[in-house]
Amino acid sequence: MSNFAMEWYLIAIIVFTGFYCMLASRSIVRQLIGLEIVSKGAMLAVISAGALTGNLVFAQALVLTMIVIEVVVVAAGLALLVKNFRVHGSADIWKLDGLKG
Amino acid sequence: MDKGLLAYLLIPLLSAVIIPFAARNRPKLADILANVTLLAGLANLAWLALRPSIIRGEFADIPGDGFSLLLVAAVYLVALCVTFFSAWFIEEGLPNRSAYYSLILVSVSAMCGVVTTTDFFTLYVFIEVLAVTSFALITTDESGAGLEGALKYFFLTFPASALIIIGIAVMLMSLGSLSFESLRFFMASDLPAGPVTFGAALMLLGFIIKAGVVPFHTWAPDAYQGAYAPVSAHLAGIVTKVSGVYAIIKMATLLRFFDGRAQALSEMLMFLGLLSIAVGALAALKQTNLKRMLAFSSISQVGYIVLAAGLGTPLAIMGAIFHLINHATFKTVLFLNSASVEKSAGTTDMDKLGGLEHTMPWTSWTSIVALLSTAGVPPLSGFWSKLIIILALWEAGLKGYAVLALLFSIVTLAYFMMMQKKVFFGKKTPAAESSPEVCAPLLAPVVLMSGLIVALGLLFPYFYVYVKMVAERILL
Amino acid sequence: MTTHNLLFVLAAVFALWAVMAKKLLTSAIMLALVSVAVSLIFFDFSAPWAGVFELSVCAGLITVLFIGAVSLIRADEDKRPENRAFAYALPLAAAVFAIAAWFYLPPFFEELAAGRQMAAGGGTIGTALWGLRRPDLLGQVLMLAAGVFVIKSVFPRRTENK
Amino acid sequence: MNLIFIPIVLPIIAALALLLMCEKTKYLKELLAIGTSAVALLAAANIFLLPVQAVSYAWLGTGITFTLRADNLSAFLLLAVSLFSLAISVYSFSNPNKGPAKWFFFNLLMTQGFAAGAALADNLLAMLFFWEGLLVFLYTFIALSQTTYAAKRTAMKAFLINGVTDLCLLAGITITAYIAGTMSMSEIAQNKLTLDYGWSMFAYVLLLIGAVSKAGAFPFHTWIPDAATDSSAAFMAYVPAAIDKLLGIYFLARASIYLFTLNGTMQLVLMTLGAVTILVAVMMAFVQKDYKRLLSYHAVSQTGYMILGIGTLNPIGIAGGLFHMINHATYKSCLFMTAGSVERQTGSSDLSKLGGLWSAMPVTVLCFVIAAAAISGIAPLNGFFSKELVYKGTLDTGYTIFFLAAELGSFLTLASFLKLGHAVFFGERPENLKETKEAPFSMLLPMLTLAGICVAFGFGARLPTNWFISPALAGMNIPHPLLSGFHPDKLYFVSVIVILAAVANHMIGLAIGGGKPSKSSDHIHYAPVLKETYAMAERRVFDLYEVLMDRAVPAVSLALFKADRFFDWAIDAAPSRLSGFFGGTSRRFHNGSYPLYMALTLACAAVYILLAGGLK
Repeated sequence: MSNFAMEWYLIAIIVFTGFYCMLASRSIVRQLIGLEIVSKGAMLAVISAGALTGNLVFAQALVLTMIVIEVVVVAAGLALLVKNFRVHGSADIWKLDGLKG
Repeated sequence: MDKGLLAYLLIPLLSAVIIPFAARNRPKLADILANVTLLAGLANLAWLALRPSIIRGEFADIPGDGFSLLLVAAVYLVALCVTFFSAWFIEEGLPNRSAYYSLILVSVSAMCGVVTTTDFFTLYVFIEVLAVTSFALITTDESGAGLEGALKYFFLTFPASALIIIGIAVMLMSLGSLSFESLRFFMASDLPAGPVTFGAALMLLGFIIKAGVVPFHTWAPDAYQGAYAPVSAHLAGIVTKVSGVYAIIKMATLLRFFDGRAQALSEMLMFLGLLSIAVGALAALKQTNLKRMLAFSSISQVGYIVLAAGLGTPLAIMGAIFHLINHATFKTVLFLNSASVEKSAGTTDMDKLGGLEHTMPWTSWTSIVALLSTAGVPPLSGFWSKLIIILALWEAGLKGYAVLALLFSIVTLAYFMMMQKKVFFGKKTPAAESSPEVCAPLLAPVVLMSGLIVALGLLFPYFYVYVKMVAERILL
Repeated sequence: MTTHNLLFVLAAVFALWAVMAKKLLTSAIMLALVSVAVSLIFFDFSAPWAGVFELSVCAGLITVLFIGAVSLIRADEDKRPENRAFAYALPLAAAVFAIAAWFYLPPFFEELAAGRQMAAGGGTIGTALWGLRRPDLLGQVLMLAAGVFVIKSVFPRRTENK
Repeated sequence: MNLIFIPIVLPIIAALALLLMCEKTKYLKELLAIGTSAVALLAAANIFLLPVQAVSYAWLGTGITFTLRADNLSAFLLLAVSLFSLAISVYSFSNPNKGPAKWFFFNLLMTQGFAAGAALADNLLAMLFFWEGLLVFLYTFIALSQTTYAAKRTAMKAFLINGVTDLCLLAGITITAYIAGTMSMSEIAQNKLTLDYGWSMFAYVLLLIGAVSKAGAFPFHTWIPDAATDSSAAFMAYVPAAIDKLLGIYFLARASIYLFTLNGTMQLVLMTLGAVTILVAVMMAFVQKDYKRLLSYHAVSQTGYMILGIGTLNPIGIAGGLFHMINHATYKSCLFMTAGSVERQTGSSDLSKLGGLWSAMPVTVLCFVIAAAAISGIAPLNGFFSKELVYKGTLDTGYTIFFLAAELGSFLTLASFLKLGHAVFFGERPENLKETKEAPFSMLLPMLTLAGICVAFGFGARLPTNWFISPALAGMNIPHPLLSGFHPDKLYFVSVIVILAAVANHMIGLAIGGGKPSKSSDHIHYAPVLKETYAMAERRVFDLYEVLMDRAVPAVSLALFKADRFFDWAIDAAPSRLSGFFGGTSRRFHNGSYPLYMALTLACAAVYILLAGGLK
């Protein structure tokens, strides 16, 4: 097996772990942690792809932008979390089932 | 990035940054600044595209591919309607008033970025900006439902971002570039397409999730229903359309679905489109909440666009573009009307409403125009776009798809008629007794949009020329 | 080479730990460790800029944000503990996935790698960002503005209300 | 404007003008109708005297030409239609029993216009148009003549019977036009169709059904007696007695002589139909106790002679059939007019309540006697000559049995008129009729005119045959001397025997009925086998329409109701059930649960990626 395939195989496991977290945990904090893990996997994929094709500089440029985005997204998520905690008194996303039908 | 349209991105951003400072002591200034910015942009656009010489020349002198310009116009139009409506809708004491307008303007700039960019990664960046602003906009009124909608929107569409990034990684590796043009040239060449289409498929899946296509639609009803009333019009009318549906159409043209090198992808997309049409329409039949019903209807209408994009022939792309614009007009009207009803009667529960046509005639009649257009009744604009889509399906030999699309168009009419009956016709309920017509400024955007629906339907030949030009340019 | 793969495995293990940890604070710290591992991978790839940013922003700033949020909602966590069964099932699920993927994914990735397009590469990160990715910078600006307004909108000043 | 349009367009315009008139205008409507009819009659006479002419317009593009063509037969018919229209218009001038004057004259003029159109049309489709128009006005004529429910019911009965047979006619015309390749009757006549081909046989039978049902032959006659009791005498005198006979027999002659070349089988069919119509109707007529109803059965019965005459397929028989057609219209109209007069003056048409009116109404009696003698075929009157021609034609075919049947019909006709005349005008006058006066002049004038025509066509039988019948049948080599003039041959003596037998029968009936003329038919009415048959006929067992309405229609309507329920279910209940099911499922699914949504999203994404990756 080539190095690249091994890397992406492990990335797939990391991404799987992140999605499992988002699927199985009730706490919004853990949801965000799962989200972070998936993002890390995605970043690794970009860098790995850049390294494979000798395009590492370009890939780094992308990853820098992605990190900025990630920070803002996580900040927004945490803001929503805190606000939800203030309004609903809990950080349990499974309890949010007021909108249905 | 199309430099000619860059100003449409930068000026709202500038305005958004100015608003908090300018409106620190005068909250009304925020309304005025936002509206003036958008109005100026719209006037500029009208000058660009609707000069008599341009119309006479069959729009050949439009800068860029025309599609961007059209969508920028739609973005500005819907955003202007929403901000104008909001200016009279927002309660006086709302603490985040200036942030609200700033966010709308930032989302406008992000949408302009989305529709003018020529690079997948930049597209992703702007879509993320748009998503982040939407989360905050949904929770503007700090209600529990708004938070719930925002959180579900946040987490259920996150897989889309991850998938787009992984798709970009694959694309970077197997295509060597992320620009639209390189993908277009690659698809036109004879090189083996496997890895590139896989990368494109991952990105496409991301856009499908962002567009709220069944079975990835679950966030959409909750977000639309929970959102602050004018925001749901903004969201359903243009935001999710630009962040998801626009990108799907773009991908369909770049992957050249019409020449069959990405056949499997095209078929999957069409299947999802039809599924979306069916599930959205059937789910809308039994809704009791007006906004939720409109949300399901929106899912169903997105299905038509996705179906046409998946087909990918020039005629189908024309239909998809036209339906995208039409969807922006009629969904805006319907959601803004639901906001008016909410403001006037205090609820959007259809079981509690009834007989509003007597007290709110304008709202009732504009709703009728919009819903008839949605259901595809001639001569309103929705009829033409659905007609083009169904014709394209028929011509491509997909008669089953065409018949089903037509059938669910009838179901659309059915659930909208039920909606109209429950909310506006029939006997007055206690909630309707004490609900006067909303004030004229709240009606102005709705009436403008209804007029646009009728005008687009009646002036269809002109519009057809434009859309034809767009389809020719983007399918080159 | 072995170090390289080991770092990947390390990141995966930290990720599993972050998900399985009982306390949210542990999770947040484990997430920071994942970030550290990832930045080490970046360095190993000889992508120093990405590594530096990852280390400073993700392992630093985001962890701080997380820990702040966790401390805000700690009361809730103690009141309503989560169902741990899902967490304990994770290693099993990950193992099942890993074994199943072992037969399917690597050949597929080999195929992807076979179809790669080599790029010219070269240049510095600065020229790449400014020369090739200028619209992204605009996007970043927009993103930061959006972040500011989001925070401003979600946590408005309520001077007149109170 | 061509002269040929006047008989068609003028009455229709006048009828529409009538609708605009105020209900209260006195005599204006009547005078307008009379004037219109008179002008139409003049135009018809003019057309008749001029050589054959035609106008034609392309209709519906070039596919169909709308042609009116006044050949000898059509012109003759047009003249008759116009004449009777004028007579009835005059007769109705002061008749109060005709229903609302506005609607009566509207219907009359419309019927006249459409009948003239049907007579003149050369194109089969144009003829069908006028023919169907008549159907509409037949309904309104009956339905508006009285305000009773029975009038509506009878109108519906007439409408349905004629509507169904008109559909047969439509089908027949379609097939004929398809076979012939043209819609023009004059073009088909150039190259007549034969019946040796299955479809053409079928087409002819369909045309036959349409024609004889218009003429009111068995078994399509059942609405006529009902109309006699539920409608006015003027309507009876106009439509069933005159217009329908004229048009039906006209088209029968058209189809049988001009359009098709018939064979022996069809000859037998026609003659059987004629004989059965004669006998069945006259048997029913004989036992009737109502003036108008009795006459109406005779109107059916006499149709049998015409069909029999045309069915013989030899020139004499056909000439006799057509001659009988015009004669019948004359005396039957006259008889219905006398019925109307008696009804107007006494207020009743029940035989048992009338009697001895001869001294009170001498002119009416005179007309009645002449017309009754004519219908019974008594020697010097017109009915004798036409019947004689029919008999002669029948004998020439060699089927003596039809001759005997016709003579039996003649016998019963005379017997029933003896009964009728005796019961109404002779014998003892009831107490309440002592004050009865003669009818007004406007009613007597048309009666006298028609009675005069009866006499004139009798003594001068040469005139009608030479003027009307021979030109209409030009090209058939009719032996002129045979047609006109009085022949004291064996047929004459047979008729004398029939007269004597009928008188004897009347005496026997009077003796058995205890001297009451209205009961003079009871000895046949209550004869062993006939009694049950009559009883069944009274219960309308033989009335195809009533049987269908009683038996078939409820069953069919039940079946249709079930089918309708099914369709209702299929387009109403089923979709709502279905939408309820889907909507309910969707509502149960969209339960707001985040893990469910997330699981769906991730699972579907996984499936999508596997499909997109190609599932190696």
